[in-house]
Amino acid sequence: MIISIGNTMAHGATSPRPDLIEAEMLPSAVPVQLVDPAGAHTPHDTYQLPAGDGLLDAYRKLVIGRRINDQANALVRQGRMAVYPSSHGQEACQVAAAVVIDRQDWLFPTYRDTVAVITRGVDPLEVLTLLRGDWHSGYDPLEHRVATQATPLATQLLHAVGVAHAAKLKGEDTVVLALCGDGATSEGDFHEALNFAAVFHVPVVFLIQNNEYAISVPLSSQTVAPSLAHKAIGYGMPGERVDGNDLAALLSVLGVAVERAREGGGPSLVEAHTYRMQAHTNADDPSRYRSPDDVEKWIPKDPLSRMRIYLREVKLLDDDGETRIAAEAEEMAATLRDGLNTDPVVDPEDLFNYVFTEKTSQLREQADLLRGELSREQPSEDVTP
Amino acid sequence: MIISIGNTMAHGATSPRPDLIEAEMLPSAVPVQLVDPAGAHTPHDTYQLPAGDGLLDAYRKLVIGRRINDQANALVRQGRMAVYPSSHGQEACQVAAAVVIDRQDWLFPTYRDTVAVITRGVDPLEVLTLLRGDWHSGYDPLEHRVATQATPLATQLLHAVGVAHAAKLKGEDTVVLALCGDGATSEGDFHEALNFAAVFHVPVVFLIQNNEYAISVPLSSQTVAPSLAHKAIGYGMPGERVDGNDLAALLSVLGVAVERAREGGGPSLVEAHTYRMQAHTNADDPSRYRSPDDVEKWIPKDPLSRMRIYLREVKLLDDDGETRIAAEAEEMAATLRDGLNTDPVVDPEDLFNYVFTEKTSQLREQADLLRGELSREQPSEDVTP
Amino acid sequence: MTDTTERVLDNAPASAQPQTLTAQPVTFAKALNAALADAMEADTSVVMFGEDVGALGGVFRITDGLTARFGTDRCFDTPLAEAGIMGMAVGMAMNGMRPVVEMQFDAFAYPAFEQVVSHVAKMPNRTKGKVKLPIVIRIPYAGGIGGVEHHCDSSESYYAHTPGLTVLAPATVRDAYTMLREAIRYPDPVVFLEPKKLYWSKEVLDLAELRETFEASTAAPSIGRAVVARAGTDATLVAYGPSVPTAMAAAAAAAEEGRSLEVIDVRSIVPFDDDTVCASVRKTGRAVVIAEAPGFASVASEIVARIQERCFHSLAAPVRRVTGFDVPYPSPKLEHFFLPSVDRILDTVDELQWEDQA
Amino acid sequence: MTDTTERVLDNAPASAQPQTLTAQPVTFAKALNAALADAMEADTSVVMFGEDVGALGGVFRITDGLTARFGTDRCFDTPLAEAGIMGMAVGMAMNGMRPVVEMQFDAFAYPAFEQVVSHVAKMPNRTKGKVKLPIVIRIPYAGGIGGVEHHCDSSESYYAHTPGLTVLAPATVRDAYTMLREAIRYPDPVVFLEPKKLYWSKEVLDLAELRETFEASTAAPSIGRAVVARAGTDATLVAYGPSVPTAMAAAAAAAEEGRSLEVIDVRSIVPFDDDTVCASVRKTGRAVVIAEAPGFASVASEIVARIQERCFHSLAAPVRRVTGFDVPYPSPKLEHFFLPSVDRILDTVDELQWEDQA
Ligand SMILES: Cc1ncc(C[n+]2csc(CCOP(=O)(O)OP(=O)(O)O)c2C)c(N)n1
Ligand SMILES: Cc1ncc(C[n+]2csc(CCOP(=O)(O)OP(=O)(O)O)c2C)c(N)n1
Ligand SMILES: [Mg+2]
Ligand SMILES: [Mg+2]
Repeated sequence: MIISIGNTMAHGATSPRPDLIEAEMLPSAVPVQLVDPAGAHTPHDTYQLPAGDGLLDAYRKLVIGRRINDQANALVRQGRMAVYPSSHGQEACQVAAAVVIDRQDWLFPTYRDTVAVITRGVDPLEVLTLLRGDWHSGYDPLEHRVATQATPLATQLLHAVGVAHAAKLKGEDTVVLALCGDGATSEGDFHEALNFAAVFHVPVVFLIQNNEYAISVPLSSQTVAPSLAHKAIGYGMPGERVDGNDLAALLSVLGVAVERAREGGGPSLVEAHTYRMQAHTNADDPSRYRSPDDVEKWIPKDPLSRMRIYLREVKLLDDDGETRIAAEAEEMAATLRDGLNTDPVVDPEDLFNYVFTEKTSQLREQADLLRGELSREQPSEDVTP
Repeated sequence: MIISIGNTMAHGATSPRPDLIEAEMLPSAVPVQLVDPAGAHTPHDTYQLPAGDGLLDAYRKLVIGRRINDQANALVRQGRMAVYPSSHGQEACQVAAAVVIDRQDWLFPTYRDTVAVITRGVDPLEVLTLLRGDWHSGYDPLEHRVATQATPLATQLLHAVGVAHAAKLKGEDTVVLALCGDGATSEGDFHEALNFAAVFHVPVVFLIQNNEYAISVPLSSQTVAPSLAHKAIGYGMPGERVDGNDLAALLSVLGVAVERAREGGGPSLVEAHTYRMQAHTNADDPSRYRSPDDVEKWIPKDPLSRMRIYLREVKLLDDDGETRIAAEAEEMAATLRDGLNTDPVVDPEDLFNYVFTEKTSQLREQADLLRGELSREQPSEDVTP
Repeated sequence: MTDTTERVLDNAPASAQPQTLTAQPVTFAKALNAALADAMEADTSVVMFGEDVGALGGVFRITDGLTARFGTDRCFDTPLAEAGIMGMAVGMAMNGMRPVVEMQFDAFAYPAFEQVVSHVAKMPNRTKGKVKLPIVIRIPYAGGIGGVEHHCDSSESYYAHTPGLTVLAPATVRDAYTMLREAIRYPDPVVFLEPKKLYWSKEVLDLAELRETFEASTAAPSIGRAVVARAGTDATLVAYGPSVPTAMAAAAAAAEEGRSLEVIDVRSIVPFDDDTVCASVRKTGRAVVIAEAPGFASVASEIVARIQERCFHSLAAPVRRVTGFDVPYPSPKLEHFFLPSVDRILDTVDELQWEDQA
Repeated sequence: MTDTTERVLDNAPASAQPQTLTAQPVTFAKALNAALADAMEADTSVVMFGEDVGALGGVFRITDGLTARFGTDRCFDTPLAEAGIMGMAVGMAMNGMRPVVEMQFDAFAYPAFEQVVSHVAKMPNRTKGKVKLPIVIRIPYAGGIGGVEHHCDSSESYYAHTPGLTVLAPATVRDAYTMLREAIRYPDPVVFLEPKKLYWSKEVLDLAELRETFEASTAAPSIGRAVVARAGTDATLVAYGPSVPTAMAAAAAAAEEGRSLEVIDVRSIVPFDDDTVCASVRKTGRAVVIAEAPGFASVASEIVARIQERCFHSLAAPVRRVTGFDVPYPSPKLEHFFLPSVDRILDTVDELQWEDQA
């Protein structure tokens, strides 16, 4: 993939050098890797290792991210959350997505990207409001420039394009990083989002976390394309593929894509090859569709271990550093535990407060009805049979 | 484009020869052409000229197709049809789509593909029922293996995949040729249809008639991809581009694609480069968005003239033949005129007869209401202000 | 189109059914699963597909075991695209199959809305019946399960408003089995709404007997027919799907207070059984319509409108509604304030002007 | 979010408007076009996009001249994808713009249904008002224009049933202008239904004066407010959008026969103006609700239900409906049998039990 892509693409029958255009947009033959599973640096023609301090800081966030996943899983088991879609094993994608963008940029996460949102700096308890079940979203998207975590698949990619297009019209220096899963690439909205982004030439980086499963459905039932990154050329944007368990490669590849977007080079598509190590959510039973052996194969490719080895190798990390990072991770876990072990106070009137800026007379009547019921009696816990 | 494509595509990180796979799926650098606008044969590495008699027969249909377009336009001007989306200039695509498939195959046309449907052998007057306005479709799709002409863009492509998948499950020898426009490629359903076709490896040939406009919107606002055929690789199917005004090239390229599908080689995508010479429909005013000059540039590329010159050159066509074909075309025009100059008899009860196999009690009541009204009085022609 | 009934009778070796032989507690989910299996056994043109319906057996396990038993040609996973699923179903039905598709949750059927409204609902009419679409769209439906956003919508009103769709919502385990089989055998497209919160409800049933009874007849006794789920004299509760058990509980509670409420289980939203509903209301003179969906412009509105149009002079009080509020479906911690409850139904019954008017 | 009203007042140089200065015949289409232009002039965050809205000016020419006047950043064509248009509008609104999007015809808004129902309608609620979505979804609406299939649907019930959407349907040229401007200034998403068959209807109006009146006030006088379009005493006709002129014609015809019908133009389907409708029905004691959409589970059902709930003791007869039949919208040659007609309305009024009951 050549890094700088012009604004205007030659068209159809008259394109003078289709071979060149193709070379620019097709992904590299194998996913970009900079640090291999054993923790060794594997040099690459196009992509450089990020600077050491940045890498160390990202590693710290990786460790905290893993701890968030583990703690959240535990809280679900304890009944403190309604559901948790774990990103265990995908933390490198989560962290990279959050750190490659700047304050003025936007992140568009899915339900699985809790770690990315927390890494971006949003209050963890506000983030978990959704999955705890007290409201549909707990943080202020505008304050953090982090959209609500999207459940309807691929729909958020279009919102990302809209935010970017508005930014472009307003002359803002804003890049939008939009996340989705491999399964979501099959949805019509994925197609429309990539096409809109390319046609309007807006600063969006689409990052597919290809974790090989959409609930129970493996990638091979989702697509027979050479790779998901090969979809990019069909929209006229560059596609790239990267080892999704290699934090260094992710930072580098996404960094280039974000830079291109920021400089007016338009959107691009990055496919990160990773793996969903755990169940889809706590409600899922993966034994029905994959064997523990399949999962085990990915353990050696874990994003944490390889980065830890590499950082120790190059002396950016020592025992002290590890202890400090572990303590920070424990602190985060404690925050989650403390916050979620307190029952949230919910106000039934909130049902009516935000549907419209001003309550309609219909909603006023309905709120009155509920208020009347509640004033007559404590609502029974078990109102439906 | 290499013609035989294996059933299973190597996947993601492990694909051994991505360059080979890419070469198989990317379209040729320029649209395939076999007869140039001046009527000269332009030899091609991969595609051969169809046999002479087939070409002559297709030319005959081309001339009749042009006559259908002209006559239908006239009938709209005379108020005998509600609307007509003309395919003037695109007749080579229309004819090729209809003749490359066999009796047991299926055709999925759009609103613009009236000529293709008639060429396929469906009664012209039944075809024009829709556009005349007496019912939403006039022919039996099952009898002719021609789907209803689709208006909601790209939706029919999924139906085509379904028909093909059922055929495959039933072990039928059936290929499905599905048509859409360049604009329709932007719809989510286009994406889902191509992906489903590829994943289920079904015998569908998708033919995009890229006539450079979607009503007023030019191709450049629709996509910035190198070509629409470049979308194919993102689904893991071969893409090809062809001169859409070159009947010979269309027959050859589509013939190969149909053959591949028939032999279990799976779906493919063909983009035909053509041009919408007339207004989108009679209701349109193209002067608002393109200049007559743009249109004029395409006159020399007309599909009829080049084929006529070529056929005369190679002595497949002479004055006699031309006269005979012209007479046939006039006959078709007369059929259209005669049929459409008679007012259709419509039965108001039909409103209720086909919503369900058996009328619900609700529909029986509503039918009674209308019957009562009609028995009390002739319905006034002007029932709404 | 081939005669389904005939096919059903031809190909149904009852002994091939690995299934309960005597009455035992059966869940709603199991009844649906059995109905699918029996339908696939009886008619080889029945195919089941959707997201995660293969190896996983569906997120609610309704398709559990179907792929293992019938193979991947008959029950299979699709790429993740609902319009794709629905559009493919249209094509497969055009080519002689009887597709049963699963939309994973109500709100995830919305991407298929154009396919449903513009094609599934209209194709038979458009072709004057030449192309029938015997498609069943199964939708795990409504709330009450503590699901997060987008997992608890009630979408029946969208479909019921769309001419050409038959819309069914069973409320009992027996109906779950029989109505799904009817739907699959039906010549027209059916939106089949499965109340999620009832998936784990149980009835003592003999599934084998149910199957035999169903297969011995060619009728569709539930489509277009409501049932009196509980007889009563003072007022009528009209409900369907997830609201039926709530209505039954309310009637039981009212009985303790000496008020006799009749409960109508609508079952078939389209076609709607005016006769059964009106007979009840003409008898009782009072009615409350109960549904989980927001009330505005809903099926509940329709039922109220129909009752007052047809039973006006029998009514002692306005027909009232207990429905979801006109707000987005709430988060788990708030949903019990939203859902029609026994108390809210009883309050509403109390307001039906039982005293003489001043 | 910024205060729109302020912005509107700040940036509106009335003299910059190339527009009629005195009263003259103005079409509904022209009024909408002027409203868009004035709104874009008044507030630079208003952007207009959709299919063919640029150079062509929209297939109905409602956006005629906007690109020429405001540039392609402010009014532009998108690729052909309705979910794309709607989803992009959501994002642009999140980032401070006020998108006005055009769906080319009712039925071509269905591909955007998931975006509308799951995001446009829910985002403000989901974020407790932190993210407002001041989006206007313009939909050329309903039939009566001899359009072929898919070009004449009436889709208001789908939207009205969806909590979080404000649904407006103007019926007069004056309302076309004022209500579109209100919708654009409104903080919440609005589905703005433009009756196709009224596009070429005319009223004598001074658009400049309308603009000044609108811009001088910050109120939204039409949203949530019905109007009495014609006063009467014997029965109430409740209508909106394309059915209002039909209702007016019916009232005029009834007057000749000595019957005085009041006509309510609902205008704002959500929020619904119970007060105006109920005041009328309490006065007349009889009501007919008129709408083009199929009646089942529709806005008309809702209006009937509300009237009988609230005005039960004032009613001398059941509330009746004249709506489209529960069939797919017919082809041009059949549509006049389907559409509510003056005769059908008058027949229905006649059935409102004017004689003493036996
Ligand atoms: C439109 C839509 N359809 C179905 C679902 C139900 N669903 C939730 S997650 C999921 C799988 C998504 O897979 P993928 O995109 O690969 O993301 P992952 O869960 O692996 O992160 C499905 C089918 C949904 N949320 N939205
Ligand atoms: C879903 C949908 N959106 C919008 C339309 C309105 N419409 C009809 S034809 C057309 C342009 C289609 O362009 P293209 O696909 O290039 O086909 P062409 O008309 O050029 O043959 C549009 C926008 C439609 N029919 N369906
Ligand atoms: Mg995945
Ligand atoms: Mg076109």
